[in-house]
Amino acid sequence: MQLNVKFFASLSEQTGLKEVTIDAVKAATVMDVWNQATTNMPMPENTLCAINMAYARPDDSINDGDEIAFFPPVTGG
Amino acid sequence: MQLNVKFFASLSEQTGLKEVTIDAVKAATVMDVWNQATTNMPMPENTLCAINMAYARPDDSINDGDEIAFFPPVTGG
Amino acid sequence: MTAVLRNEPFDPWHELARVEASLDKGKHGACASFVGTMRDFNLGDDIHSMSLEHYPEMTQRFLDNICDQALQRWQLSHCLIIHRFGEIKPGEPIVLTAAWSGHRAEAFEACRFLIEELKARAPFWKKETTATGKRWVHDSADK
Amino acid sequence: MTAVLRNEPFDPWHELARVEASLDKGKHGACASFVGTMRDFNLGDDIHSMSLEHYPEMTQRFLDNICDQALQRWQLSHCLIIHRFGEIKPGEPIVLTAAWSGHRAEAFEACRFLIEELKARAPFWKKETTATGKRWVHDSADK
Repeated sequence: MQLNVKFFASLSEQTGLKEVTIDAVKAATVMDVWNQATTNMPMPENTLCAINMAYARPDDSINDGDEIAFFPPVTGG
Repeated sequence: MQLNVKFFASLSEQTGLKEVTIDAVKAATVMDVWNQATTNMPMPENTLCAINMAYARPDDSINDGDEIAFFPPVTGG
Repeated sequence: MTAVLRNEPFDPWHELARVEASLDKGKHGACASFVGTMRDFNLGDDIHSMSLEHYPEMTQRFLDNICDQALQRWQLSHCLIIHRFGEIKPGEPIVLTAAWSGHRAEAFEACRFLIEELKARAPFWKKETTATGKRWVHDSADK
Repeated sequence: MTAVLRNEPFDPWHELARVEASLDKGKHGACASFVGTMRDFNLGDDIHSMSLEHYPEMTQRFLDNICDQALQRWQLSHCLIIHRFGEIKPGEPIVLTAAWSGHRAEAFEACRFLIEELKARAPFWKKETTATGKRWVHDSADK
């Protein structure tokens, strides 16, 4: 299935990725998407995940067409 | 001793007094000042008192030249 | 720190902008403010206007004092109170309290402290004019 | 209810005055507001500028959502969030939250809720430029 994967802020710098589309054959969870997109780079502690712009956990399952995002702790306001 | 006595808002309407100077021969407390200035009108419940613009209690003692004030519960802001 | 009594309408946002312009830019990170505005209804009645009586010297002293207390209790770069007195029309601001600080918790707490202390103890008295006459306001506990 | 993302400087007091002018005069009694401004120092260093990255669609959705939550939780006539993104200079406002209500407790609580939720969970990331280079800000817990 096709997934749109986004990386933000320091996580984008660390992974060298900003926005990628992956064809996730075996991806069942958010964590699987991370592993495939980063070719198994260890996920930094405190990484936050979102599915379709709502906060999600690494073990949440994903569906075809989802937008998955990874980012560090937020510092707005 | 000379005292300046002020009444505000509904208490001014109820006593018919706004600002009076009294020569308080026997006044020792704020309550004595009320009794003399109003000729023993009963003090309404919740009446607030001040000596020289600081909150005071009816049994606080007074000094020559003090400004004594009586007013109802406040409703500012 | 400033506490001001006004017998004419004021624009709270204009006042806040003026104070802000006078402060060191980039030194405070947070400003919390509160504006209380006269409503055109109370206890089921339309209010046409309001007369706000006060005890001038004591009011000024009281407001200065709560500003001092706020500055001692929290780390603030500035605090501000403006309060109307006299004749007030519905929709006009009655009171503004504001606190500037490096941190938002302190700004919020100080701003809230100023309005709560003012409401609880500053010597002001409201008299409303309705269609049927004038009446003193009693509900100072109104939150 | 409005949540707005801006990539240009804004004047929070002007924005508040604009919203106020659009509301029914005399219907709300209380407005609490908070303005967060960029400081020119952090962790002992002078900050020359800041770049504020965000996740545009998620940020907008998140801010709309906390406004909705505030309107459900408190009796508000209006609430407002404005947040910058992009390049920001010291002294420039970063964020404004505000809530209008009949009662001050609700206005304060809602205004505070908006900024606390935004700080805790809205997807924004600050990158500071100091004399020695750029660095990501980590202290989101800053109060």
